[in-house]
Amino acid sequence: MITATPVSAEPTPHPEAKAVTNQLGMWTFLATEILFFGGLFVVYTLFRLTYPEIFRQGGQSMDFWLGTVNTAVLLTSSLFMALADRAVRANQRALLTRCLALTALLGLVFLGIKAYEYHGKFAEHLVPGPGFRGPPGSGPRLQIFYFLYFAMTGLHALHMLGGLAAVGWLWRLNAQGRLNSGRTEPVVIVGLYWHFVDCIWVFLYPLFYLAGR
Amino acid sequence: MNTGSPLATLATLLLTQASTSAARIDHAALGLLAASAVLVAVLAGLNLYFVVRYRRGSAVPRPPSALASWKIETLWIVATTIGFLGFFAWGARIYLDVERPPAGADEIAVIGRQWMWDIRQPNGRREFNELHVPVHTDIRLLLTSEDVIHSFFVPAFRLKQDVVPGKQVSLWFNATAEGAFPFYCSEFCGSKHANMIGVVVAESPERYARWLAQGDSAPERLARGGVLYQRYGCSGCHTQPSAVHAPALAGIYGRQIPVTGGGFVRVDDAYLRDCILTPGKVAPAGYPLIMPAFQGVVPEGDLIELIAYIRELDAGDRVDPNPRTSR
Amino acid sequence: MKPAPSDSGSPPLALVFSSLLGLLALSAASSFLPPAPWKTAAGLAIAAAKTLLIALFFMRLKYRRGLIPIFAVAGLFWLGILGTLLMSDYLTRGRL
Amino acid sequence: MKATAEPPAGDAPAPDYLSSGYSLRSWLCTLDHKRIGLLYLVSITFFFMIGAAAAAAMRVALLSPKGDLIVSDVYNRLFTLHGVLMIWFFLIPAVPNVLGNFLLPLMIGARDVAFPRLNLASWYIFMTGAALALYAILAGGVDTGWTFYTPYSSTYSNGHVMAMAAGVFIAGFSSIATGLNFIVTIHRLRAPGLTWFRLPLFVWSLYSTSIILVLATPVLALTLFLMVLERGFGVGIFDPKIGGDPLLFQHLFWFYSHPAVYVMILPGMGVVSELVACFARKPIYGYRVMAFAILAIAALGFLVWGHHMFVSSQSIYAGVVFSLLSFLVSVPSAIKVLNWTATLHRGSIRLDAPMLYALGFMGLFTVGGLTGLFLATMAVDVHLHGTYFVVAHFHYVMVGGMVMAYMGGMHYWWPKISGRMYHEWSARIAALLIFLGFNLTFFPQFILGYLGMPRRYYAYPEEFHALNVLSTAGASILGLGYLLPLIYLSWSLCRGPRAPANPWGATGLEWQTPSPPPTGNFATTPIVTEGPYAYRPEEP
Repeated sequence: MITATPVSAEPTPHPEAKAVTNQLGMWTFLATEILFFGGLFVVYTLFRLTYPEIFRQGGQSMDFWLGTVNTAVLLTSSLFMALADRAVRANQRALLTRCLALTALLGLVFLGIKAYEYHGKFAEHLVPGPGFRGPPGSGPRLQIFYFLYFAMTGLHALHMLGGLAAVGWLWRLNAQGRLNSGRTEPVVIVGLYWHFVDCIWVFLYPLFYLAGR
Repeated sequence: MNTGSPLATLATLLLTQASTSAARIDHAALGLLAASAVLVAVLAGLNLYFVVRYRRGSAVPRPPSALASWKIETLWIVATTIGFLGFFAWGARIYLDVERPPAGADEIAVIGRQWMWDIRQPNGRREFNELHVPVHTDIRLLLTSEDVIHSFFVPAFRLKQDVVPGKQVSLWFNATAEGAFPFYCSEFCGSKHANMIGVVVAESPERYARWLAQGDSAPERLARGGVLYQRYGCSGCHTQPSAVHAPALAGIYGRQIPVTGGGFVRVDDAYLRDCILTPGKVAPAGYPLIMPAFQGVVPEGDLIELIAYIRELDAGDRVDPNPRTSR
Repeated sequence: MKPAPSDSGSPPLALVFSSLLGLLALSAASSFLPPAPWKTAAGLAIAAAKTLLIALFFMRLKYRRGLIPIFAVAGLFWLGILGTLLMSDYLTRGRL
Repeated sequence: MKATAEPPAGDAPAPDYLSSGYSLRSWLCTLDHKRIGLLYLVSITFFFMIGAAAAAAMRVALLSPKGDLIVSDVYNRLFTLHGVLMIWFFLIPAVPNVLGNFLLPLMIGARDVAFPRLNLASWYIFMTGAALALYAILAGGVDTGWTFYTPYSSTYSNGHVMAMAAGVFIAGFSSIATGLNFIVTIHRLRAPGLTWFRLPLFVWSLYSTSIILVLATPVLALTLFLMVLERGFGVGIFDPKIGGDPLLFQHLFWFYSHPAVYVMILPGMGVVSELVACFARKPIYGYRVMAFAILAIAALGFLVWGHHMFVSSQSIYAGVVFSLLSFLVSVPSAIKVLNWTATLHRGSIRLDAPMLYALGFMGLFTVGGLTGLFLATMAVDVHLHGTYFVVAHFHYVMVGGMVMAYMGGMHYWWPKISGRMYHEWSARIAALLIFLGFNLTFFPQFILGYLGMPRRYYAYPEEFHALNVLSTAGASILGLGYLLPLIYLSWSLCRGPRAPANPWGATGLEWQTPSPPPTGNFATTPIVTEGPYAYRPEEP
């Protein structure tokens, strides 16, 4: 059945084959993430079809401009991530440093704006639970909207934190001189993740910030 | 009832059949049991035979099989599929009958709460963990829960329905035998789940009527619904003529009505329930949203009676709504 | 499966980025129109278009062959199963 | 049968993986898939014993119908503990993470899995989840049942639901990491010549299992996250008080948990295929159909979750669809049973202990599968749902199926794992004890269920007494059956005779390398020239 032919004592896989393996791993992980966030989107759809009025009411309390600016911030961060990917393949390490810094900076700006929004919701007693005070005329059901808002944007923000940690790791690798055109994989992998988290937000934006308009 | 059939007799030996559904469900189960027994016997027999005959070292010939493998594979894929689809159809047919309540059944309200069953007869007689029903009469239970999910399970009727908080569901049966049949809570509901049990007392219609009359003489359910309709102030706005612009409820049940934001909704138990507890979710078109929410104000027991009352208001030209949607 | 050796024929990232910003502006602008049922659908369609741009050019899915695109779509397919069968319950039983 | 000889005397033999280091660090920081498999083995055996102790306590309590041996709150915590530990900390990791981790690279001729660091991380994630679950148990326990149904879990239960759910949530990521690793490994690291249709069925089953793990587990994570958030906020989308729907929790939960049942049984089917082929010395009958059946079960398994909700007040029309799909998923399962039987035909059969387990699996899984049809038949499920019939059915599939296969696999690959042989007759006796004890424990529960005894009852009406006593009697035999292997396998570890590379004369790459295998698995990369199961029954 098996012929044991001595190919080489220590088979070293081709670097390109290893790259495909790594990317396949990352895409499998992203499929997992699609189900994770996607389940929430399904739940959102269900409730929006069931109680359309709470999404009108709730959507009106969202800060349209903060949401729009945040979307632009995140899209720009994705651009710099893509540029970082290009820079490392072209072996431009100084450019890579700048791109990574801008990506992380924009990620932090996004989280800052998000925190400001959360703070506003806390101050207005719009957090679901016993302390919830909806606008006049709204019923207890409005809490479902805010529950979904906090669950979905909160999970997204957690993913952003993970992404920032990953970018920090890239920064360190780069500072140690371990990223170059011969070793681009870490940038590609982190980039896939960063862009994916960006895509999630692209959907959260119309679902929450444009719901009441 | 199928008491004549030998299969049914066999099932009776195991467990009393006390409802019209019980025998049909037992038939399906016995059909499955028979098919399973044959399959297990054949497979176990073949395995044992092969293990003995083809044991290592036995000198039987082992020529390669002449029959193409794909023929056999196709054969048993087709055979199992057809067999399984048959059982699917059998079970689904009975299920649809069991789940769809017949028209004109007597209605008894059942409220589950940790850890007791609170039951209200049509005439308002209230009992706990006991359910009196007349035999040979269609009975529809209106079930709801005040806290967690319970499940109302009568083994002798072969019937079960989860009782879910926040919605009203129904379960119908027609008892065929007199006697006392235990019922259980069969969805885990906390510490005393195992104590949430009771007895269905099925008796002749005459004895049932006598029993019903003995109780505290609460008014009929509809009359009580009418009292509640006044007490919660519904009549102030919803009985025409009224100074307030509110939809008239007489004859509204079962109709398709236009709602704000476009579209139509059929007025059924679930919709009325929504409108009482949280008005404005899907409000009738053309009326200002001035009604207060009754969430937490009307207890479940009153709610069932209120809805029953509204349902019967001016039943003259009413269309019977599809009862399936309200299960 | 192998990454294409070169993606020199690809549009410059700046073009992709400005399309993304353009779509965002379109989405934001549409919200100033009077309420209409199609606006939700339009918002989601724009979001899908943005996602497609990001996936194809930023995530370089356009230059991948073989398994990776399949893996990328598999998650969406399974999500469709969840959504379809879940809705099959809710859409045939009336309201919650 | 062609066993590759030990490396020629001239070469310095590579040290085997067990003797490549003895320090604690060499185990806890290892990247070797074989050592990680053993880390899992030790952990899940520990959780199995706790779960089994809880089961034993429950069986003892049920000796009395009045519930006077164990009070209700303790009993409720026991069955929750039993369910959570057995499902997430034993059954799901058992075959994939122990046998799969150990064997997958060996079977495909690879030096390790694709991501060895992720593999080790997966064990640490698993242990973190387990630590949280154990904390929840020790701090006072959880009484929701392993299904965590809302609103009981989110509002009414006063147990440590959040810690327990967090433990399961975290353990889920370990499953995802393992599944991801296996999928990429099977795609990328197969030996030259090892095409898809030359893969052993065990590898096929691991592949299908991994797909389920990767695509279903995130939905469990999401569901538990929402439930815990609801417990934290005090309201949520499963809460009927604000218009939420408790049934939505059940939908999301079973979207994971029904496919998870296939995570528990598919690898067992893979193991049994290996055992039957080896001990009947015949190629698996209908190999391709078997491979497709495994894939079909994994795919269709995602479409049937609603059969857990026939009486939950979900739409009856959705129920009909789910019932139909449930019957369809049983077709490939039936095909597998029939093909194993056909494999025995004209074989050359030896009843070594692994084969006894495999035959036991075939019988018990058949009963478990057929009783599953009772539950897929909607009208019959209306009566049987939530009764002991479900408990019996589930245990026939999980214990009668999965655990039997796991035990069979452990015995079959024990020489490869430990490098030692076990005592054959002790193993045969244990297999028979487990088979008998199992049937005595769980068959009466089918009858109990049909008579109407609901599950999760610490006290029950008098008429169920006799059958419960019978069940407890069976459980004591079953317990003894599980203790025996612990004893003789431990003995074998120290005193057993050395195992040759291929004690069963089996085909398969894992038998082409010494027992126990060297750290890098193969001295040279094997090249595969034939399909699996190249057995010939005519040869003795």
